[in-house]
Amino acid sequence: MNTAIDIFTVVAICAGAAFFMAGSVGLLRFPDSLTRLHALTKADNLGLGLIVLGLLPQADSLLGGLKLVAVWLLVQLASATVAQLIAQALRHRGRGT
Amino acid sequence: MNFLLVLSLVVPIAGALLAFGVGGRWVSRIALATMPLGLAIAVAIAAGLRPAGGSLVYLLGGWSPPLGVALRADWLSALMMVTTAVVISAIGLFARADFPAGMTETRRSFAFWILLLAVWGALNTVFLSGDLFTFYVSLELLVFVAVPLVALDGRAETLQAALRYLLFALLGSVLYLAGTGLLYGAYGTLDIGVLSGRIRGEPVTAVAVTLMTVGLMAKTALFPLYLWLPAAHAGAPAAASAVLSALVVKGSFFIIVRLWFFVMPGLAGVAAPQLLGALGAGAIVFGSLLALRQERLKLLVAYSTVAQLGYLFLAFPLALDAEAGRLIDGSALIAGLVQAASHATAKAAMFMAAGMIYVALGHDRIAALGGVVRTAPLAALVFLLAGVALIGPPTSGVYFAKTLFLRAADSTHQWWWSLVLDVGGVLTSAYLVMLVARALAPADQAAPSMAGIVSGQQPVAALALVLCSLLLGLLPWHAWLPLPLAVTTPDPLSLDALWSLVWPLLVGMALAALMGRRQNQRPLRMALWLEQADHALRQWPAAGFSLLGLTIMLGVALLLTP
Amino acid sequence: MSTSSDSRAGPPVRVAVGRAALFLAFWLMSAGYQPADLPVGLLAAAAATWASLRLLPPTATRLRLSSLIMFSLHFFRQSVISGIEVARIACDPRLPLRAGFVVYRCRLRSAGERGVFCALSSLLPGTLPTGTNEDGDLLIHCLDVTRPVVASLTEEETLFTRVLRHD
Amino acid sequence: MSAPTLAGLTGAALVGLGLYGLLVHPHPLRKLLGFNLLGSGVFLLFGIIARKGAAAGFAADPVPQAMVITGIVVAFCATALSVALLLRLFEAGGAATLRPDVGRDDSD
Amino acid sequence: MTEFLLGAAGFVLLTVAIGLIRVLGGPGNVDRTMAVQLLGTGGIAALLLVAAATGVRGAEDVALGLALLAAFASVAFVNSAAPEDDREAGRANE
Amino acid sequence: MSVIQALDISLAVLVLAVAIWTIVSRDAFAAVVGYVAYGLLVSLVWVRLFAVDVALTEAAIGSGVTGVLLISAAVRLRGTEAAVAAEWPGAGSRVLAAALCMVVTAALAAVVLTMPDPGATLAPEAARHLAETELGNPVTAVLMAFRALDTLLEKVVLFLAVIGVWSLAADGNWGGIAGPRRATNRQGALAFLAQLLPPVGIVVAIHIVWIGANEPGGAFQGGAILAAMWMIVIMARLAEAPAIGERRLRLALVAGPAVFLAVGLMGFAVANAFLAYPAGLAKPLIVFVEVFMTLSIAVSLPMLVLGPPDRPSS
Repeated sequence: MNTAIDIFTVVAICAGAAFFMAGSVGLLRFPDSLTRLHALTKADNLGLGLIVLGLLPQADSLLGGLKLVAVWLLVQLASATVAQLIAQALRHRGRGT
Repeated sequence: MNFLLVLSLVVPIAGALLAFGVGGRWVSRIALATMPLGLAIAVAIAAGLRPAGGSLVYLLGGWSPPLGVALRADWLSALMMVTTAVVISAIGLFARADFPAGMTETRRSFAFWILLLAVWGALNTVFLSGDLFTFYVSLELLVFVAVPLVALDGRAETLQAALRYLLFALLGSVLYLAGTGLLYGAYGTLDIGVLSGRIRGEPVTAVAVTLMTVGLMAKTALFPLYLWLPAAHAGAPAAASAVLSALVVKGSFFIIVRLWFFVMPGLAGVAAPQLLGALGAGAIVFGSLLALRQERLKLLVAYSTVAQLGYLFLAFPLALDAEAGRLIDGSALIAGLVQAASHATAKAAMFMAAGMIYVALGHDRIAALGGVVRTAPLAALVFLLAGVALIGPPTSGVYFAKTLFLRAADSTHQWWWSLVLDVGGVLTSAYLVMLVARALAPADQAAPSMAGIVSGQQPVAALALVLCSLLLGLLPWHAWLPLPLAVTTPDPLSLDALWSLVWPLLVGMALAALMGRRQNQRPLRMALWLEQADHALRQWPAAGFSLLGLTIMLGVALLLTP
Repeated sequence: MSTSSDSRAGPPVRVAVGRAALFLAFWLMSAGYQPADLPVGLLAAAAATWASLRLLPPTATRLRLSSLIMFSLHFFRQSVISGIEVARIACDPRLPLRAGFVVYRCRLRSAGERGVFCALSSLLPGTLPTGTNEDGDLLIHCLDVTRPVVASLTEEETLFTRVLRHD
Repeated sequence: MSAPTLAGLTGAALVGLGLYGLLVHPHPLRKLLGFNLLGSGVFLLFGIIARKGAAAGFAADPVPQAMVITGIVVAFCATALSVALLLRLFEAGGAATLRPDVGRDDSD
Repeated sequence: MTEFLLGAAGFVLLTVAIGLIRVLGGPGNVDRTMAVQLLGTGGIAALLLVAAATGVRGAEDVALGLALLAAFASVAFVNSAAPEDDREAGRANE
Repeated sequence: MSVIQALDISLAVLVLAVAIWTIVSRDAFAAVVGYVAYGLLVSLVWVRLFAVDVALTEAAIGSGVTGVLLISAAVRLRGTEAAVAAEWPGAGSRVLAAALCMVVTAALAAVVLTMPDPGATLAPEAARHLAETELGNPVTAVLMAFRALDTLLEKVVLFLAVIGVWSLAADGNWGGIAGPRRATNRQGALAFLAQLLPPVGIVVAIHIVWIGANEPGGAFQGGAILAAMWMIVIMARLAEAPAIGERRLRLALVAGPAVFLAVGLMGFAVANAFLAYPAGLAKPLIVFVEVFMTLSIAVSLPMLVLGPPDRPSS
């Protein structure tokens, strides 16, 4: 049972880390700011989500695990907003204002 | 009795909080009402010291050090607290006209009165604290009071002066904090009493004390780290300048004294106190000569502060007992603190006088001071008396301090410091003589139309302070301070005493004629060179190098101490 | 801020209770459950509800729970799929980017609903709302304009509209 | 090398770095950043002291930690006051320079 | 397991560092603002992993705090860099 | 080398790299962003040092609120860097300065390396007296009981900083308002965030203040989060900052230090010492004081960030 849980954790966290890497690769390779913004906000969010998912079974209690979910939800809200704000700012800049 | 220690911090701070909460016209009323109370507390502590055996201790929250924080009062605290209370009360009286309680709340009055109370609380914390970290917090309190005071007028140049001051003072605080941390890490306590029992001459102590001392020197504006002082002190409103020059810089000086004399008296070695004394000597000579070269009265007074701060640091080499290898908190230290008290009262009065002259003439250009004796006779008189008090006639605190210094130089065989003291006296006389000459000159223009009217209370407040400074030497110090019996106050009317007053004046006159700014004459090459050096030292790069260089010199001096 | 809520007779109690329950749940999530702490949790929920009602005055919109679950499932599935998509593009040696803007005519009219929808679609990989154009249509930036972006957005909007119920 | 020692060395390096920034950079805002780095380095020195003082069941000595918290608050206040002054100086004088005698009003 | 979690934390930090190099370089301030966002998400991930590995009590609260403030810096940037016409519009509305 | 050492080293390298970027980058804004990133990383370092209270403070203040302050300043000061370029000291001076700074660093590094392990500590003392404070978190016990004077004075520093910032106002704006005006339309992503996040932030902040008695957390960290939430609301133009002449604001600003002072003075009467708490009431009193301190902090920080009032109140 414990091994199964550990394997789940390892797999989920590895997947999460892979998304973080993909995000950074995107940041390096994508040609312009808007596309880089995609890489930044999407891949990293998914990465964090998977890491939280992997850590859930390692938490002491159910509520302890839910706290991690709360963290993830807040990051989601933040990056949803920031993505739009930065995209708008970029569009303004594109128009030369 | 001991609870008075707490009250001396709490009363001004509570006053500041209350004034802020109530606001409006009540701000100045609350501040003024706090003053007699604070003065009474300070006097009561000073009076209660001797019966209590020379020191009072209060354990905050009932927690004893090293875990808890203690307040301690001894003669140093009492001397500085009474001085502070007197100066603040006088400034309060003086400032009523400049910062009136109008029907509607105004920015300047609101800020000034609250800051005045806060500076009092902060200084009392400095004087009473027995804990290195509490020192840090109170140092920061002083910064947060002093900087808004500098910027109170809101002109671009005072804003800049305030920003320079803030950044440099913050640097000083952080260096001090770093040293505090290292001492805690090495000895597990921040309490001065406990620490002095544990501290040893290790490299970590040398590094910590170096950082702390240099940080505090930057805050005290000890030469050559004075880049912020002239503009800041000269740019503030008169009452604020008086606070800054008389009191705020003394706070950080006091902490250096606590650190060197009470935390590590046996670890100072020979070289480090000499270095501090040398910086003091440099301040005296450099600051005074530059005061001679100023065109504005307030700047002259500010440079005079740079010079006068130098005297305080002569206490370090002169207090060193070479045989015992430790700093003795005896007559040399007393001299340093009495000098601080005399300077506080005289300099506050001097800034007040400069402020009144500015109001009366509509400017403070030294070249155009002619006729001030008629336009603002009282202000001119106060200025003259304050200058005399700084030179030190036989009844004054400065004279008393100088006598103690000279005796200490004699008994420790360090003749060169007596030379510095004499030179300092001559230079101080020189700029006073120059000012008197200007003031007595006939007015070269019709009475200026911009002139304002000086309120009646203001000269009274300033005069009271000057008299304090002039008569400080007559106080029965022996009854109160741990002075060796051999030291006696000299007879103020003896021929020796008179001569010691007259000869610096005579030499000063000659020097004033030589060095001062004269119309239609080419300045001396040395004067120009001085001004260039001053200009460089007031820039960040040179000040930065001085700071780093001093850190390394002091560090080496302390590390090499056996 | 008070003006907008003053015009109403008072916030509907149901909304307040619903939000308070949500905030209490969040308290339990972040603080854990300890009976002694519960009064503080209730206080926190009350304070949060007060702030929430001032910042976001209740509207007549209600949520349908069953549709919300449906939508969430769709949303998570979609975000994983498109997350992989972004990752694939980033790591593909040929970098198959065909980035560009797509104009999307949003049927949601209320500002709040639109905000939620924009936030959700900005979380979905591949699409990024960058504001509105002169006609009030959403300008969506896409990593790959050749994909059926508008169609999938329409589907999401439909699912999203089902969650909302207007009284 | 243990984590506290490493943090301490980082702190020492930050002190030097911050000192350099504060003393050499001419722009006040950059000086302020230097000050913040300097302060942060000093706090990290407190951090290693706290961690090396772990005892009595505490993972770190609470006294230095409390001092750091106080220090962070004070550093923030200082930063806020500096920024306010700097912005006012910029508004009033049109420049953000610390060099004295620039734009000085020599008449009355 | 501890070693694995720490390794994962290190890996996430490393990838974040790589991304940081890219966005801090600009070209514009908007790009640089992304760096904060990048480090917000990655830092929280690393923090959670380290906390789970070393068992530091209360680290989740730090993560919660960071998550709450994750958008803060970007909001400040957008707010202060908002074009002047926006402010004028605000004034006209009064 | 173990994994954790590798992690610590890479964290230290990253912290230093971002710090160096902050100092050397040409552009002030880039430097500021570097500093915000630095603050985030440093709070990770604090977690590694098992100083979670500090990590929370650093996260909220060091990178959060300071970040906002500096970013706004950098945007407003854009273009002023070229003007001071002439004030750079010459290359020789810079090298010399760097060398001198390195001497300071070397001295500190030597001290760090020779520091005994385990070092001097007051942890056993604190542990012995912790029960008397009725708290579980030793850091809060130090802040609120053992070294309460410092905390009280620190709150006075905060209060004075607010006065200092306000005192920079133009005379005509005294009593007025700072910060952006309230907008009439509440649309856009920013308004969306400002409507959803603050209530959640309130819950978290209260949690952190409350838990601070026993676990990492406390008044300052909670107050800073509340302050951040309020600032988001102001920045999103959902509300205006209060006028500085407003009585309620003034009372909220002094509430923390004033209540602390009052409770401290009460100690004279009921516990035989200033800043002492009577047995059995220590924890409730400390929490009581913390509530007001949280309020003051939550109000002070936005006042500091918004700067002096720049328009009269209507």
